[in-house]
Amino acid sequence: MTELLDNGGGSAAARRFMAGREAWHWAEALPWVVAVAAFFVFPDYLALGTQILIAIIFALSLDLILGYAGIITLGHAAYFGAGAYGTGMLSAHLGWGEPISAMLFGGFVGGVLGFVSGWVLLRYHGLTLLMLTLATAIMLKEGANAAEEWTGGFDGLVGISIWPLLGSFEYDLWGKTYYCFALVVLLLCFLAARRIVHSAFGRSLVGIKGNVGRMHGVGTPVHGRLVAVYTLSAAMAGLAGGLFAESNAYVTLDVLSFARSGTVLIMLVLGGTGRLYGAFVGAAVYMILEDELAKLSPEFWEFGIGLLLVIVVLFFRRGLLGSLDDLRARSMGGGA
Amino acid sequence: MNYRKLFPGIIAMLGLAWSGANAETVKIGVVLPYSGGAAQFGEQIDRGMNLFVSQHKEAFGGHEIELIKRDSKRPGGDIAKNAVQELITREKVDLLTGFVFSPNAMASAPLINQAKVPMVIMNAGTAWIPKLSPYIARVSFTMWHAGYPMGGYASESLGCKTAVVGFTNYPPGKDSRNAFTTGFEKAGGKVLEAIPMGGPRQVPDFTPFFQRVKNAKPDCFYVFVPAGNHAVAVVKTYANLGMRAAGIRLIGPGDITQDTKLQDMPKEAAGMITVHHYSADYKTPVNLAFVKAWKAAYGADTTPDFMGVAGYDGMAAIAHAIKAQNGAVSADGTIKALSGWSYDSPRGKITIDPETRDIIQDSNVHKVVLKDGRMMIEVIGTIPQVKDPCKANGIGKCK
Amino acid sequence: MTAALQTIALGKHFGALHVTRQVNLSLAAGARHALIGPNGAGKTTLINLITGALSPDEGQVLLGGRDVTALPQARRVKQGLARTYQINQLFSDLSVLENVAISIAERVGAAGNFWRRASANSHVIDEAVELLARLKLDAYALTPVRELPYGRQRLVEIAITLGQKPTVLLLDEPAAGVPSAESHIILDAIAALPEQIAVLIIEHDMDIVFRFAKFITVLASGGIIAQGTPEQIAGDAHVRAVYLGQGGDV
Amino acid sequence: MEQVARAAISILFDGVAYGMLLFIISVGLSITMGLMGFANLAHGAFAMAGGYVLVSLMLTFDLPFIPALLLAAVAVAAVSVLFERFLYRRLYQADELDQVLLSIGLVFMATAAITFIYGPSTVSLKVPAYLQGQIDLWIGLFPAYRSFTIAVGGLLILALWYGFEGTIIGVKIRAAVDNRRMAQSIGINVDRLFVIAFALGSGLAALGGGLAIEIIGMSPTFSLTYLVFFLIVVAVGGLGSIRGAFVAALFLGIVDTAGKYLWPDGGAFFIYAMTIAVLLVKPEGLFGRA
Repeated sequence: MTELLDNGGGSAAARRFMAGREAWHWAEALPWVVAVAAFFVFPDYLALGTQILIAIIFALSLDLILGYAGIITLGHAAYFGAGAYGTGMLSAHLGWGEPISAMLFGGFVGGVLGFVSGWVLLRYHGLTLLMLTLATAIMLKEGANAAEEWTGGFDGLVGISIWPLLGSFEYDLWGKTYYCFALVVLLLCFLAARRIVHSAFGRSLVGIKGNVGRMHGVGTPVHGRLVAVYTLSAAMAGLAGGLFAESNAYVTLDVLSFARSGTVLIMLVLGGTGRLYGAFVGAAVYMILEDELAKLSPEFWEFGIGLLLVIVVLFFRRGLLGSLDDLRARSMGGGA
Repeated sequence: MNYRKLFPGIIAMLGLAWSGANAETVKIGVVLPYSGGAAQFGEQIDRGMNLFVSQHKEAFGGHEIELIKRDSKRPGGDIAKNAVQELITREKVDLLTGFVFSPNAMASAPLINQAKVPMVIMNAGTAWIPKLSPYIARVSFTMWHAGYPMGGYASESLGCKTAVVGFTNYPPGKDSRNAFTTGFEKAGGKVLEAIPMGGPRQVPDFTPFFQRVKNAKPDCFYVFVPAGNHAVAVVKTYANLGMRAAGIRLIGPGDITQDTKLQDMPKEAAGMITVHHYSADYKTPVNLAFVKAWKAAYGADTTPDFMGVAGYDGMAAIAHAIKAQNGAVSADGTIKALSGWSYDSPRGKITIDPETRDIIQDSNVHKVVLKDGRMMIEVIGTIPQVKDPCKANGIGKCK
Repeated sequence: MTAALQTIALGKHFGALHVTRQVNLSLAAGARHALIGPNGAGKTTLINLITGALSPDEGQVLLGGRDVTALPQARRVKQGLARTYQINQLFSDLSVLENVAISIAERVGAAGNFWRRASANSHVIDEAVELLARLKLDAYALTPVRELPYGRQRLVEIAITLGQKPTVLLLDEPAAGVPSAESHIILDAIAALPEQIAVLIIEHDMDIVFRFAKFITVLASGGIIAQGTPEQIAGDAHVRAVYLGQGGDV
Repeated sequence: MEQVARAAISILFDGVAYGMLLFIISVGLSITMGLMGFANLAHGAFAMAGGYVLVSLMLTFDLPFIPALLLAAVAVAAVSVLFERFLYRRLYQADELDQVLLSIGLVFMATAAITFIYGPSTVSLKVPAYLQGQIDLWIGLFPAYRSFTIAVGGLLILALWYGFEGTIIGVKIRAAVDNRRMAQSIGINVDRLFVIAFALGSGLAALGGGLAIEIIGMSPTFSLTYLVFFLIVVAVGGLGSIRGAFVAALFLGIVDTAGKYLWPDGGAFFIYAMTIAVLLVKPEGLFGRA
């Protein structure tokens, strides 16, 4: 490898190396194959499937800030919820139910909120940031509870009526339409996220996460960069929220809850942070397990989830995907 | 086991020819909170349902039932709605029941409209819920069954001229506030203030709210809190602040004197007046038998409360509907069977109002008394066969 | 001619402790200026004040004649002020190439673009490759930094700052921790720095200082106690007293 | 005028009582987070364990209230040592996220286990007659149980103050909070300090959990429900600062009580607004080190 850059061939090799970092691996097709196959194999599980896809988008948005920029938050539901209420209120109060634009509006609301709150909050870090994000999300929830005329308060926002997708695909009980819709949205969000993390911008985020002092030293406008990625992430969370509102045709204060912020964090860390696909694995494993355990023993599903988390932390420290990597590296290292 | 899954189709075809000679298996989706803070309600209703099934196998007209239970967890709507969607599409249930929290029932209403699956509500008491779908029938109560008569009773019989309302700040709480205020002011009383006392998820420290009431000195203090954990805290705070000595009477719907919570309350609970449709201490033969069976099934230290009874009665209603349709359960058929259905429940006579699909039942005035070291409910008055006053008077969303 | 870097009466205190007092420095373009002084003299604090990591309580910092005292660190970098760190501040999981590319992308403004692939910024990559070749790091370009020997890591530290194309370069003990067998790498690199850059070097190793510096400032207790050519400083009795008093490493 | 005075007194009294409770439970969390850098979200589970052990001791073994309360605290402290040795210790050097995940996992398991053993309802207990109703404190009648809570909190803060200022072990703990590496290098057995601090924190939490039954109720979801409040006390007070935790807890108790009394429609709004305000101005908390 050391000779690669000799003799003027250096630039080409370097470019190949950089491009290699972004290259697609065959395994990356797996989740999509699974998702498409699930549509045909488990037609009765599409409602759950839709919720999983939405959770993946949400977890993916968190990965952008947590996994790449190192921003730890316990209030990410604020943006999910803002998106959900944005989309829901657009339909319930203004009568606009076109699903794609309404969802985009949810993303817009999430993004704006992310920009404003990020501008203030991202000057802090550590426990302080954790508490600030948490308190902000809860305040938002209290606000939504108080603004009952607009949000429906504790009752939830009823009267959301979503038009057929692209004018022809109705919402159906089996959730076919929304499963497909959510899958397409997820694909687009994923491509965007992948593009972002492999841009020079994304590299600078990794730099900020790894060594913020040095980034100041090379002239990075750190705060601005963090606000930018936070806004992107909040917008993506808002999209997920909008999709959630549409697929349920109902929004309650729950979308803003601490539990939702916590759960998405758990999902992501479970799958593995900073690798995009961690969101896929974490959200799917968590939700399927929750669904199955709840059926086995509705009263005590929590115990199983708790045990899983403890085991993951003790034995699979870098999340499920990270541990898979380690395992592969070890077996390959053994051979070399 | 597997062959049973293959057969329903064949059996159904045979059923066409044989019409009725066959036993059908009716699938019933049960959506209740089985985890989290509300799991105690799920447990009560679940026990009530099971008790009925074990006692009255014959009531189902020879048909088998299969209960498919799903955890609705929180009152957030989304989880319940997903559970309902899954029960309809994956499990293909014929009928839905359960529903402790109003938002969960509300969120699920559009689905049952679309799928035409009937829903028998066993708790969720926000008055206007049956307006959301023609396939909803309710065997529990509305907030107005207790709050409205309580208002009249407080003014006329307890001699309260002024009252303060303290309520948990969510739809049933506001519903109850409106019910009491309407009843009380119609009878000539004056509500000085209505104080929201935090949300339903967690029991707040009531002291600051009650201090405020103590300093306002009303004759009556009407409190609505969600059934369960809140009630004991309410009475304890009332006792600790010495409000009885200050001449303030604590009244409310039966949620604050829930049977399962009575024994945890301090002695100041004695003398509280509430209006409700059930207590385990009712001395009717039907109820005595019911409580006896309950204790035999679940232990001597357990007590059924109004949720347990709703589970029991709800199952009775479902059994009736199944029998009436001979196992072939449809939404329209179920509602038709339940319209006007009457039952001799542990709480007294109940009827499903054919007009509103809501329940008609007695509202009883309860007084808490201390007997042999046990808190007991004594019935000191009855307002017979109350139709939901919210819909009867066409108030707000009940119009 | 305006100085590339100038400080005017710079001062900083933490409570009653004055860590920097009345520091007047001036570096012309192409200067080779050393800042020496015993431990605790306030050298690193001074660097932090100049770069903007700390803000001074009094005085000014001028870059190319412009007052930058109120500007945050990143903006000063954009105006041509770069620094290395006494303890390596590298992105140790990334390759040498990427370490340098992050810096260059930042300078040319590519890092603000979240849609363009990093590998498509060919001018950034080309420049990085060329820079690494200049510092004889090209053989390590694709190696993760943490696998490099320490001396080479110090070199990466310098490479990152050169990616900024600075007009003023602050080297904070560039040879600190480098085993003597490798120190020539650093010395060569410093000797090969582009001529027009004004360089301020903080160093304990007097060999390096005297080999490299054309002008020396001596700092003690936060204040300047002597300034002059290497010969003048070497002959300064006061400086000797300070160093010998410290048992320092002259 | 008398009305206003009466309102002010009751707000202050109830606020202080609530604050004391928050302090007793949260102070251990502040120590563990400050000393060990461990984000232990399961701290409330130890409080919850204390509450349930107390109930069991009183109902099953018929112990009187105060001995049962103390015994519960000691028992939980002892058990917490096992957790520290076998679980927490393995993660002291780990990423905060892993710590969060582990402790949340423990919270879930604790919630499920408690539900399994005690059922999902709130538990309650019969406090002795002398703690019921009102007592005369010369300047007026006050709720007896809350007066007791304030007294316990007061005693604890004195004991902790003495323990940390006046004993060797306290000095060591403070030194280790300040600078762990330094403490280690001058020969302090940091490892053992961790066990002691963890057990102390858990024991205090258990004591607070026992006291909480009568004031804010106890159910299997306790540890998750009140987690946010404990974290607020720690963050607002400043990591590892006992004085900070005390001031923050009283502050939050009084603000929350005043908010409910004066502006019941505001809900929990006040407490979060104040938290945000404090942290924006003092990111390290009131008594935290920058």
